[in-house]
Amino acid sequence: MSLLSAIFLIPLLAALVVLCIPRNYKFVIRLVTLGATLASMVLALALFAKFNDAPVENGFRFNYEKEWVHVDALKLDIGYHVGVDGINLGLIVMGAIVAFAAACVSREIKRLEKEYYLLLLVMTGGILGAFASLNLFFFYFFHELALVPTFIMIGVWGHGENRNYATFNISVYLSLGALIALAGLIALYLQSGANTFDIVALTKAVKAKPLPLAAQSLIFPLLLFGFGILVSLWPFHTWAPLGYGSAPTATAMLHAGVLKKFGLYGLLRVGIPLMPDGATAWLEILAFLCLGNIIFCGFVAMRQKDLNLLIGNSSVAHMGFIFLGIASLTLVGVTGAVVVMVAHGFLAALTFGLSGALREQTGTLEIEKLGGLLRQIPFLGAALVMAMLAGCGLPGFANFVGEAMVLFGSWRAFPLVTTLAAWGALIIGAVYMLRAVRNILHGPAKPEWAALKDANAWVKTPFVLLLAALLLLGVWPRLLTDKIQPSVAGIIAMAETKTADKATRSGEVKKAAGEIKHRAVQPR
Amino acid sequence: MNVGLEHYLTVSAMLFCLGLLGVILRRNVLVIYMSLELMLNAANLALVAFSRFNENLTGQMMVFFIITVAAAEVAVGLALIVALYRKRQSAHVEDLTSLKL
Amino acid sequence: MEPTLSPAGYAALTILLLPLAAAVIALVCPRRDPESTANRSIGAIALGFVLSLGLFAFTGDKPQEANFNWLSVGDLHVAFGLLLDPLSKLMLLIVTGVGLMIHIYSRGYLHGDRSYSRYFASLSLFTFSMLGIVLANNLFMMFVFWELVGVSSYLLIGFWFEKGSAADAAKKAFLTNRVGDFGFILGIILTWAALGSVNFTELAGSVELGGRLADKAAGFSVLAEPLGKIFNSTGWWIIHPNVLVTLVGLLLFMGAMGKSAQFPLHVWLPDAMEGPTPVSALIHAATMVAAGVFMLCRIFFLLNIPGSHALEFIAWIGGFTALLAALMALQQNDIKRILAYSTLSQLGYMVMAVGLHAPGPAMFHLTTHAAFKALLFLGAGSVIYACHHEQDIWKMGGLRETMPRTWWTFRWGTLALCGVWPFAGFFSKDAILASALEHNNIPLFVLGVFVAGLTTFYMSRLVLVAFCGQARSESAGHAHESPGVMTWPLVVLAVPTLLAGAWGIDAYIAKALPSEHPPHDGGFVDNLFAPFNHNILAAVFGLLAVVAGYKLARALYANAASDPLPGKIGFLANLARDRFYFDELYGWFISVTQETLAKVADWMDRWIIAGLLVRGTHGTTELVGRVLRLAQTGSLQTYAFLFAAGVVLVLAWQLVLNSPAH
Amino acid sequence: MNASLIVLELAVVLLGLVVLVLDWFTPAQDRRTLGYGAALGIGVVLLYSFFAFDGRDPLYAFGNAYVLDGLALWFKRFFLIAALLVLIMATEFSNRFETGQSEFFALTLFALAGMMFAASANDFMLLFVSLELITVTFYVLVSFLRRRVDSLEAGVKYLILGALSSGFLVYGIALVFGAAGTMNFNELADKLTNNAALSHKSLLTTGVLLVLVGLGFKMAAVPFQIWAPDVYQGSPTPTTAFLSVGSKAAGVVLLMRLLGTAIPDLAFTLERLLMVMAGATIFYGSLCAIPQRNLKRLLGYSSIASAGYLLLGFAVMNRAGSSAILYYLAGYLFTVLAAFTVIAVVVQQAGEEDISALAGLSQRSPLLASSLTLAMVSLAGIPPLAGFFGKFLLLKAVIAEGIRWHAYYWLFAVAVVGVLISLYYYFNVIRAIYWSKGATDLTPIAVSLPTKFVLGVCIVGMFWLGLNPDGALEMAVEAVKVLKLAS
Amino acid sequence: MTLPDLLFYVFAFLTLLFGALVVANPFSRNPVTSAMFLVLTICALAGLFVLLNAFFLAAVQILVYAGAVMVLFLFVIMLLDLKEEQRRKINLFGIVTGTGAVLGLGFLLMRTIWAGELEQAGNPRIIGDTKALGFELFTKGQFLLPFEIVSVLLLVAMVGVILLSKKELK
Repeated sequence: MSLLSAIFLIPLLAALVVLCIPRNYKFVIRLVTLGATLASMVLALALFAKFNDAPVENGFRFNYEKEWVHVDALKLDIGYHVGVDGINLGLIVMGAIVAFAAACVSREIKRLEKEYYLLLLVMTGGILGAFASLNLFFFYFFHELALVPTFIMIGVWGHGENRNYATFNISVYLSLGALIALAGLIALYLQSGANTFDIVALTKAVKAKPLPLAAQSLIFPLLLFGFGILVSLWPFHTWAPLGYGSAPTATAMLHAGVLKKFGLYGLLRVGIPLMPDGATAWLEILAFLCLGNIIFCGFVAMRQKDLNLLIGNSSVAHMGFIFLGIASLTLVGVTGAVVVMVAHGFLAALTFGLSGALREQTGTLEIEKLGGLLRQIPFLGAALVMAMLAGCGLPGFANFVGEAMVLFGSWRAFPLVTTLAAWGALIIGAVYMLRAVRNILHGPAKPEWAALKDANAWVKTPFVLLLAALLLLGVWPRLLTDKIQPSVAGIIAMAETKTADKATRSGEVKKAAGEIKHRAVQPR
Repeated sequence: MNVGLEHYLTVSAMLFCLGLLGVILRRNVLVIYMSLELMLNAANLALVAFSRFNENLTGQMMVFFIITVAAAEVAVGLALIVALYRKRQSAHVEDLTSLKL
Repeated sequence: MEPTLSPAGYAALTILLLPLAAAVIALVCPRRDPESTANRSIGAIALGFVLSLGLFAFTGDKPQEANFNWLSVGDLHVAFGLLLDPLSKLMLLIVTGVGLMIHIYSRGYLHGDRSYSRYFASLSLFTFSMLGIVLANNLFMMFVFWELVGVSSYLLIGFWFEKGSAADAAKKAFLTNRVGDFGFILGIILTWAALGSVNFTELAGSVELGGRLADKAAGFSVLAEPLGKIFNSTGWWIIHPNVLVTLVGLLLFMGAMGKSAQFPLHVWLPDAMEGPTPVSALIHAATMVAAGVFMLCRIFFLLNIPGSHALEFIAWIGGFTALLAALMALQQNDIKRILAYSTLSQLGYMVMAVGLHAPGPAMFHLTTHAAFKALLFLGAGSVIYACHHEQDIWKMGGLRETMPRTWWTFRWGTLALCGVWPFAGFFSKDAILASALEHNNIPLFVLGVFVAGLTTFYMSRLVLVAFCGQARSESAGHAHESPGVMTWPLVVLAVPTLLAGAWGIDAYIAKALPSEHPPHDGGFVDNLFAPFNHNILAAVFGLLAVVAGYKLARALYANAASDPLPGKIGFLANLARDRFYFDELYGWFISVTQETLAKVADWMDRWIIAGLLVRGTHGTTELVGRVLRLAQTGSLQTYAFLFAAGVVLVLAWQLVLNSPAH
Repeated sequence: MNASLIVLELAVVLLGLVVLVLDWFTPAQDRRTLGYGAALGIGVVLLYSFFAFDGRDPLYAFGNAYVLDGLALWFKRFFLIAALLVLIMATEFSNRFETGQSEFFALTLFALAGMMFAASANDFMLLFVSLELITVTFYVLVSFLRRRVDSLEAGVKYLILGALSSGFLVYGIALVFGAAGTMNFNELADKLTNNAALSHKSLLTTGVLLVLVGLGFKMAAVPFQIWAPDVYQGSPTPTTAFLSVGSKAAGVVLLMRLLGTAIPDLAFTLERLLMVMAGATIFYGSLCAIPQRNLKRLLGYSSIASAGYLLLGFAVMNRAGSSAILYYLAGYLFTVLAAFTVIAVVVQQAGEEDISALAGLSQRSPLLASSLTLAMVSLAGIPPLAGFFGKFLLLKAVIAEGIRWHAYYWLFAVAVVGVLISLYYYFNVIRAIYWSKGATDLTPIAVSLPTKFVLGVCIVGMFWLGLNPDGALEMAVEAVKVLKLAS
Repeated sequence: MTLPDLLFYVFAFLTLLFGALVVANPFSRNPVTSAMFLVLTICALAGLFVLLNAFFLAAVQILVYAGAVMVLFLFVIMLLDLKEEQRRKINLFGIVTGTGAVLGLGFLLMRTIWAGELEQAGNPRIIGDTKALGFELFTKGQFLLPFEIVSVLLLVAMVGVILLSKKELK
């Protein structure tokens, strides 16, 4: 078993272990979970450390391949293949850290602990597996594996009156996205002619013979909107604030922080490099849709009365920058987008973790009811202030680096959009973040919160970890960017090799359309 | 006009339709069941006619089986209806609507 | 590119990182020992001051750079880079020097506050950020520290966050600054996109080489083409290169507008006085607000590209701000607010100077202003401290008797601010007025002179009301001199207030900033009279304005028990007192634009997207389900009918509709 | 004649007779052993099937009316496994039958024999007779709880509608016979190949369609689905389980034979019809299930939806689609049996079939709770369980056809919508299990060893098919080799 | 018109008439009447069978159907003591749609039958008598298996009937 496989198999195996522990041994269950996530975090960090020295094979390191399903008669070939390059490395490390943090904050769960930790571990394993997979089938498989625990966790351990609706909403919405994406992936499998789900093989096949234009223009939107729904692309975003608002803390952390990046990762890894022609037309639309995220959801966040809904909307807004970076299709922009993915992972986990810690004590997240808390809970308060500042793009935190790169990178392609995005980043974001700080932490202390206790060392651990990661990457972004850049450069190089100029393109489209018509009437 | 296969089939089809009409319109389970027998008989007629005009005894063999199966089915069916009648004191389909939606 | 650091580079790095270290230590182990936190902060800045002095004294005027590769992706290369040239060295000296005094002063002023160590941690963080702006060798880095300055200012203004007004003021300051930063970052992006670099030296080089920015083709390719792509692929949207370079200048200037509180982003500065007074002295008088002017001087070559009209705009904005703020200061009663408006007004002067192609005088005024305004604020703080946190000048009075050291130093500061020869302020303000004349910009000259008169008027009002006459309240009556830890910084700052004007600072600045006329560097005594030799008109008008302002103020306020002005010019006085209703105007504007947009967006999100589309789909689906299952009536007859109908449908579909054979 | 080929069916019938006979000598309290014995016997037959036949070459018997090939063997094993598990479930359930426990086992065995014959049917006569054996047996099995009106009502409904569909089936067979002059599938196929005019005969088409009606009824495909919810709800739970797995699969295998063996040259004309039926079935099943609160009825609708997914495989009518059908069915077997086993236990405990009966199940019995959860997750088509890979294969087959004809993309879209809607109600069940605010009765439920065995087998099956599909898929591909299909 | 043709019309008319009376008798809604007309229908059908040379089946039809099955029906009717069906509210909508569906089916069937694609041998050469059928049944394997299966089916029916109608045991 390779190091990479171990990172996500450990949580999955730990889930089996938890299954076998009697439910009364809550402490042991918790210990196993913490141990497994810690181990996978340590391994992920080791992976990060060893990354530069590992041999490269087809652009990926830590490759591990194994045949899984191979049926010649059906031309079905699905193999297990994991590997990392600069793009998913950061996501895996971030995912592992967030998973550990999520396990730490799960103390709040007081009911059906066994099931909860089981699902948490499955979710962790699924998330990390999805990012590690270089086979589209497993890529999807692991994502779904992580998605379902999300739904169940929200449904069973969630908060709030809207929980039921939120659960259904998020389940149906995300499954819709996943299925649309699946359609795209299968179509890709079939159209590539390579009959493989393996990303490396697909890339090679496409490099040798680009996908037909008709196929590209059909598959790319499927992937774009399928993945887009998973990432809460405006206007398919309403599941996110609602779902996160109702989710148990750890779930919100893991989903908003890590799992949500799956769609972006897929778009970047599969959609754009393999279908450059299909992408061209859509990327401009994407650039405008991302304004919906940044500006529209930013405004919506301003009006929220519940902290979690505010954070949820801001998380949606942040996705806009990643979309913008991807849409720009420049080295700077896309690299920036990847940085934002990682940074937002830490940030979302941090904010949801903090709001969870707050709710655990106050029992409410209604902003109006809170106020003047900073004096009572200096650590949590300070961490929240830092998180909010990071959220509005303050330098020193990783988010700034990524967002700035996105803005720099996208300027040439979309000046107007970039301008508005900068407005959203610098001002709209700041308005609601600072308002929240003002109304929750600042102001006169209220007597009802006099008894609040600040975090002890155990509670602090996850937050310190996440903050440290944000600061480290904010201060030393090359840790990531130097690794990301070569991989992104490869993707952009592929994205820029468009098949043909317009004249031959339209000819080919017509021909393709004719072929389809011809085949449709033909009986077998 | 010489009587041919078409004519037999027409009778069979009409009988089939009559049976179906009975199934749809009648409300007494027993009568519905009788209408079903009409449908089976229509099929039998068609089979026999085909058998005769295709010069192939297979069709008649089929009828033979159909009659047997129908007899068995009727036995079970009637037992069932009797059992239900004992519970419900009715053989009316309109009284059979506790399972719905 | 791994840097090879010269000793000077090491020194600069040390200066920069010392306060950061102090802040981080304070953050990591907060409550253990507040006193040592303060000592660490003071030690850090003191060491920084010493090193700055060393740099100032012992390194040559040749610019030195050190670059650490911080971020390098594609064609975006951002270094963590330090630039040591006369400009930054002077600023180092100002920041660490004034900062040191204020740090020391703070020990006394905040003694006993429960968040003592948080205060010093934030102060150190601020010092670090400010030094970062000063030392940055590229626009990106400058922006990074620019933002950090903003946030440390946010933390310090909101230091007493339990006071609602302080928390609000902090938020307002940060957000207003953010508006400026919005333009700033766009300007940076535009510059980078046009010139391919963010490094000052490289930028200056490429501008000098004929400037791709001014190049017509480049101008088109940078802006017109992408914009055209959005609006119309035929490219009817054409931007003239002059418009482009002006745009770059104005966007960058927006950053300065925010930080230096220029109209129309001036509203945050008076509110920022909610912070502790030493903070007002350091941040909102001497350093942070000066950052805008410093930045304009740093990138002067970008504003001055042929074809750009940015400078004209900048000059008028500066002049207008100077006038507006001076008028507002006339009717303020809060001692800190008067000083705040005066700061605004003086910043207006500096910005106007930059706009008049005179960055040298602007920096000069920045330097002298840093000293005397810090002195004034600290003096005000001393007064406030003595009067038990009373800030209304009409409740003071007679303090010249009880607080002699404060009174003397405050008076010196006032004289310098009003521009009385031979105090420092006279020289720097004169240089600005002279540049206005030399640029033949008579309106701005007149405006400058008028504002000088106003300045004297409101400062005299302040001094006459607060220090002279009788004590008007109990707390003022019981006031006594502040402790030495607070008064000694006043005394130290009084020295440059008197001497900085003729010290030759302008000459030193000229080494970094090309000046239109050669600076005077003929020794101290020569310098003392240089303004009169150079442009006697400016000097004389300036002094006349001072005299006029003082006379008027004395006539009105000597021994006045309340302000007579509202009675005389009622409406105008109210207008000035209420700051021309800018806050109200902005409040209204924000509520009709931003809040309305937010409401609309929220409404759409809630009712159209989440409601109509999502819930609608959900509801429709369920409804269809409920309707469909009505088919399951439970009645055998229905079932038989549906079954038969199904058969008919299937047969009809296949035999009639879908039958190729027939 | 090669009569020894029917040894498996013969064994099953004999087993049934033995059970009936032994019933006389067995005291009432020991009759459960008969059930286990029968299950054991089936197990032996199942094992024997692996030793006796490999199904590589088709073997014919009884004048080519009976065929033993890969497909038949696959389905026989499928039915054997299903019956094995159902029998154990029924034995656990049998204290609900006042009388006739052993008869229930025997009838199950006879139905099993009918299904096994159906798997081998190679002419319409055998098709009809075996189907009737299944149907008539099920009339009795459905109404087995004759004290309960529901059971009887379900029985009568199944009886009338079943007989109605038999009527159509028979009439269809008559027309096919009339058009082609033969009842044998192979001969029919040959005639179709040799005689182009025959394939244009509307007589044949009508006949085929009417046969399709009969088979569609078995599968519960729209528009012949109407009986399913009522009958599922009213029947004893083991019957429902067997009905939803065995009876449906019998329809599937016969439809496969019909399209793949009897009329391969004509089948493509049914493409659109099957597509529409598939889409409509998925929609109907999914949509109607949304407001459903009765567990068994819910599974009835879910079973309709599943029929729709199976029809997807028929609509594409190629090897990928057919092997996907088999794979999906295999997963469906374990999934549905797990669900019904749990429901049987829960309903027995709670005395009601409302979804609220599940409240507190997570505390009362974690095994039952997790089994039902896994079943729902698998039904919803979520990895790593069997349902996911099955649906994946089906959907993949559909998309692959989309390249040929874009209408398949729309079919895929319909399927996706169906999957989405189904999530809604499957998760409703899961929620009821775990979020049990209203749960009052929290006494633990003792799960007997045989039930544990059934659940264990089902869970292992679900995971095995989901995680290691290679072998099972190979088997499915081998099985459909005998069908004349596009590759 | 030959005699067989005439007989065809007679029997066909009788079949349909009696069939119609089974389904809808304007004079009586008593199930017994329906049952009696069903017997008559079956007999008329047997006549058609004879015309088609299916002598054995004609006999079976009368023996098994009219003799056994219908007796069973009558027996049950008597057993249940079914009164004349009360006239309940007539569901006009149901009648119209139901009749419509049936007419639709009839139309489609007729369309198929009269599409003119039937192949028919002119002179009947096969005789469906006992010997012929017996020969078929016991010599051709394809009928043997269904025959055996039907025996199982009959067993099932037996068991089922006993189960469903035996007295409830305590």
